[in-house]
Amino acid sequence: MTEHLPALQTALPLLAAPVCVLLRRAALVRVFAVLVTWSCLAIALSLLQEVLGHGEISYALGGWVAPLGIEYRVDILNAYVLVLVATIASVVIAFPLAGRELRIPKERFFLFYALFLLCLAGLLGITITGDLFNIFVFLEISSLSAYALIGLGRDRRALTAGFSYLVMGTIGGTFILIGIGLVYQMTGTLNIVDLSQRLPPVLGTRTVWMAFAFLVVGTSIKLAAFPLHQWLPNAYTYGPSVVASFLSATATKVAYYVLVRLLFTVFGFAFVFERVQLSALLLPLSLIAMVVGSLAAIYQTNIKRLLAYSSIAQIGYMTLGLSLANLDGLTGGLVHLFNHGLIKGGLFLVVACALSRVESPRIESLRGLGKRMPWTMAAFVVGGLGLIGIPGTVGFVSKWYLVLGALDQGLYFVAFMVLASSLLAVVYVWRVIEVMYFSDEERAPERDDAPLSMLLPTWVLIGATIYFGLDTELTAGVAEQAAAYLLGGAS
Amino acid sequence: MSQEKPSVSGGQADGAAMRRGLRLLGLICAVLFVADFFVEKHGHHAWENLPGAYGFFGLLACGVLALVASLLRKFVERDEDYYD
Amino acid sequence: MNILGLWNYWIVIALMMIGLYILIARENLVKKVMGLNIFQVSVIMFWVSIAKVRGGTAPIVPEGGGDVIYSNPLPHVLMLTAIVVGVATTGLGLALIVRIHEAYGSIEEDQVREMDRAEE
Amino acid sequence: MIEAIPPGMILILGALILPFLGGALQRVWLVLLPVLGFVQLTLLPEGLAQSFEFFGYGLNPVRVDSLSLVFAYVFYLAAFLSVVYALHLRDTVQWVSGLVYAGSAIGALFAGDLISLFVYWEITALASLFQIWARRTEAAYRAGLRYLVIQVSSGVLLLAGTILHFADTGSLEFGALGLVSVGTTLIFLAFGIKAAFPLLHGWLEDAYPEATVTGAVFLSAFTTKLAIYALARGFAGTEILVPIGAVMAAFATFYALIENDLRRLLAYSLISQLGFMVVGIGVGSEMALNGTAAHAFASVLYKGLLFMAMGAVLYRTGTTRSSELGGLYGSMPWTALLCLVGSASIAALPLFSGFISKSMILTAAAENHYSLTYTVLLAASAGAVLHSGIRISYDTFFGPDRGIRCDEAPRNMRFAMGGAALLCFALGVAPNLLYELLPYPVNYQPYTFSHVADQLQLIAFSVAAAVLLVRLGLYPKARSARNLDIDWLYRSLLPGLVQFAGRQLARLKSAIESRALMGLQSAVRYVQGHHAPTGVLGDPWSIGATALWAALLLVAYLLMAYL
Repeated sequence: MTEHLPALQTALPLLAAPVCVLLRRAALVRVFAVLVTWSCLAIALSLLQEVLGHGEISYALGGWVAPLGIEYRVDILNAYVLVLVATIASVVIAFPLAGRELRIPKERFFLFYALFLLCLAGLLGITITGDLFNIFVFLEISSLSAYALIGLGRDRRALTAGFSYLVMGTIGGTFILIGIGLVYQMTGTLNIVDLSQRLPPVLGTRTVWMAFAFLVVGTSIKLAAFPLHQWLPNAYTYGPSVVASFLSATATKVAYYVLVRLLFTVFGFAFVFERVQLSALLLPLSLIAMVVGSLAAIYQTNIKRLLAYSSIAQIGYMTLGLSLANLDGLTGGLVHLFNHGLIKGGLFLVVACALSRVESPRIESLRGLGKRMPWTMAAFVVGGLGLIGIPGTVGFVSKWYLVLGALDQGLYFVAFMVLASSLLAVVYVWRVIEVMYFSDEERAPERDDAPLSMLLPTWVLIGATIYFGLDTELTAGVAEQAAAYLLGGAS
Repeated sequence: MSQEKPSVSGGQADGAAMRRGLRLLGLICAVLFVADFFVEKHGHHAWENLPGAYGFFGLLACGVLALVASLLRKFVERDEDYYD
Repeated sequence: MNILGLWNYWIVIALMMIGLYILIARENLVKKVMGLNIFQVSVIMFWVSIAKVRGGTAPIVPEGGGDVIYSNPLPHVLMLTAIVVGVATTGLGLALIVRIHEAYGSIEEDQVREMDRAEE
Repeated sequence: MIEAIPPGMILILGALILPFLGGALQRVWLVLLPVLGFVQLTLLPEGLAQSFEFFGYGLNPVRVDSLSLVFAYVFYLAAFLSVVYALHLRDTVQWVSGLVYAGSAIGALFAGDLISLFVYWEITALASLFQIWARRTEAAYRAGLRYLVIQVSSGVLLLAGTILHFADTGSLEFGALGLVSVGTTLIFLAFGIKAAFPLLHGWLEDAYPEATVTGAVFLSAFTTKLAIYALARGFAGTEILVPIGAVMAAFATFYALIENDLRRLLAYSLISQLGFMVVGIGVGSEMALNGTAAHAFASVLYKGLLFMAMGAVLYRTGTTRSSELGGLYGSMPWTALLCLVGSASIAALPLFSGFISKSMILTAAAENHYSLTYTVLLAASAGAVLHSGIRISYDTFFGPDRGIRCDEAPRNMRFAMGGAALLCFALGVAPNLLYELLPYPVNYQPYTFSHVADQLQLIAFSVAAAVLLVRLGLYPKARSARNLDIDWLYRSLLPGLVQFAGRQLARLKSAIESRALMGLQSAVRYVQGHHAPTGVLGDPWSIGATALWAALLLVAYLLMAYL
């Protein structure tokens, strides 16, 4: 049984999705979906343990051996991402659905769970597979269900947001498909490990350069890297908060994983950073993303939109880590992948909690909530501190590595920008806190916090941001191993 | 600038008590100055060993400080609600 | 090989540019979906065309084998999946457009954005 | 057991319980906390060190040595007196933030590594902010924001410096640093901001007078002395500090002489006193560092006393403008008397605390041949007699009667002022109480015949000079005005520049529009409104625009590949 864990990792949620549609009863479906997701988490954790203990796992799907068959390959990097995705999914799925945020009635909630499981299957599949075309397929599975999930938002703008996401996501996916085709044309293989051996002799050809450009731009769209992030703000703003929580914590992170995988495993460090000099373009774009995203967040009037723009800035941090192309930088990027997933997932759940009590996600409508919903808002404060990067939270750990990475390259300006954009984060987090705690309310509001069933998942994520801020063994430790593994002897 | 007020000892506040106080101050200064001739000095600078050096230094310093401060005021003084 | 010898690429590129151009320049959401389709089709054609081996035949092994050159079957198979993805995307896109039309009474992107702005 | 709690934590954690207590219990707890903390401090074994691992780096949040201890003692005294002084309030926010502020400042004194120091450093910044905001006026709110920005910048500089320093040396220890690298220079600047170095001092005279009655008392004790401690620890003997300190002592005296708001006058006087300490650190000899510590100790007490007295006046009369006060002696005799003790201390009158500490720094400067500095400091001492010795007391309590009649300060305020005054006097009479706490063995006797005679002369003649100057009309008269200082840069010049730039941009925009240069025009629009929800970068673009960007980026990557 245990040797089939890699296959189960994606097969379980994939098969469970149609079952949800058959079960139909909302309560029943919810329990079922929770169980399935938690099993996925158990599988992911045991895979990580296996990898940490015994090294890489290679699993030939259907018994067809690579490179002809599809190989599932788990190494330390994707085991780590699998754990993140499964963790976030496990927490989010346990969060009670709020009728007022969804456009479907309660008796059709099973559709939400079916979509959610499909999306999860896609994300886990992208991460675990060792086959490029398989990545594309899973990417489309997760993306299609994500478009639909966004479209479930009650606001009619959720529809246009979902549609924009669909068009842009498809452009991205198609770019990736072209890239894969070009690579296949040159090497005749789709297996990642096989590719990494067959590609080096033909790296000089224009076809490979083309493939590289298409793949990077394609994944950049999925990743919402500046300036291709335009689908993200509206999608997260008008989609249901729970969906925003899940997607912000996983979808962009998995895309980041794909980018890392492509750059370091498929094309290789020497090609990407020495011949193409990717950093020359990616580094400035990352810096701009950090500043522009944070600035835009400052001016937003809608808290979900604020968080969405903050995500763009944080994605900038991750790509920055990548473009620094050294051990500390890449560790910072990878560790931020995990840390930002926790923070942003938690913060969107906070918004979901808040929206169970107030009508609108506009920041003004949070006025005085600090007294009315103390636990919810305390969670926001803790998560916000994480975004800023106060020592003791996960945000600090990521930024620490990024700054070290920048200093290691002698890029003092970049290190400065990382710190400066933290200051911007102070401003946008403070804006919300000010409204929540320091607004003059005529009457002291009744205490009316979100139910425990909502607070518990929220605090699991928010608590984790503190826990992993202090105990960095699992996150930074594993990320550093993964970074060292990716860089190989390159740096 | 709106109202002005004589500080430290305005003319109109010169009561008998004030006059007595000032006379006492004068007396103290005189006594200290005279006494200084009989105190053994071991200052770090030569001028410190002169009798009454600290007294005259105080007098001089206060004068210079007040003059420079008045000068500074010409440059930096604005209405009280300047920043509002 | 001269420039024209790569005519399959020229077709692919032309289609791709047409698709992208429609996406960029047309406001009508249905037309955007069509542009997207053309864009996807160009990629599918690209994959299929690179599978062609000069002088090759359909990859069906004749009875008893034989010394035959086949075209590469793998891209065709992969493109079946890609076509399915494309159909699903189109379906979802059109479904969203129907909903957008119900909610806004328009499927012109600029008009929809205008309405959204007014709501802010 | 009680030693295991990091110093200061008693105040911080205890303060967090405060909101849940009610009535008398709350007040008892409030007063009890500094006492408990003080008791814990006396139990701390010197040389104690606590450390723990923080993702691979050993941190050392508690390190006890004599330099930390002397500051910690006076911080606890100040916390106690401030709390008693604030006892009449009905404002839990001020109590909690005040205690957290004091606690984190004390915690910072024991931070053995730069990261722990940074954490405490930022907590002091945030907690102290509420001492200003709690005044709940628009002016206080805005002054608080400016204060916050500068304090947080100090923290950011400290963090940046720490990281660079760590990259250089691989060590996070907070010991002697010296101006040796970019990293330590940044740390130096971070300390310098809080120590109110010239040009970095704007926040102090800007924010302290805007604080609440009790807030100014809290503020006067901790932030700047913490910076002095940090400088003494990290940069003792750094020569550049001598001129910096001398300039501080001098220019602040000028400003103090012409200031009308008496709490702002005290803020300047505080900067001037800090100048003495900075000189002491710069001189760096054992005597100088002892003097710095001693003077910090004494100045926390007498400066706190003066701020308390002015706070009491503000509390009762609603103003501290010199031009509106006078003749309050009849209404507030106790406050007047205790204020005189503070004035005597700052004027360094023999038998009061300033006399036994200030002269240590002066002597050290002279012994190390800083003659010019010595002269400047001496002049600043004479100036202190003028502005803090005479003017504060005279203008408020004894000057021409303005007809203000009010009650004496509340009992708790009188009690706190009495305590501070008693300490000022006790230190002056029995300097050995303080000398035994100092980091180095003290070989100094303030009560020599010549020293007392010199000091008495200086004071008496300064007073006489004041009288003469007034008679001659040369003394800067008190009048309602605002004196510009460095904060003008960011309160007036910067907003002005931004406005100017905005106007220029707008003009540029119209000029360009008229020429119909589409590209440039959109660039200007881009710069202008870009990030707002209606702006280009704050509002998602249409699908087409993003698709275009994707294509452009693709071209960029392709070009990179071919180039």
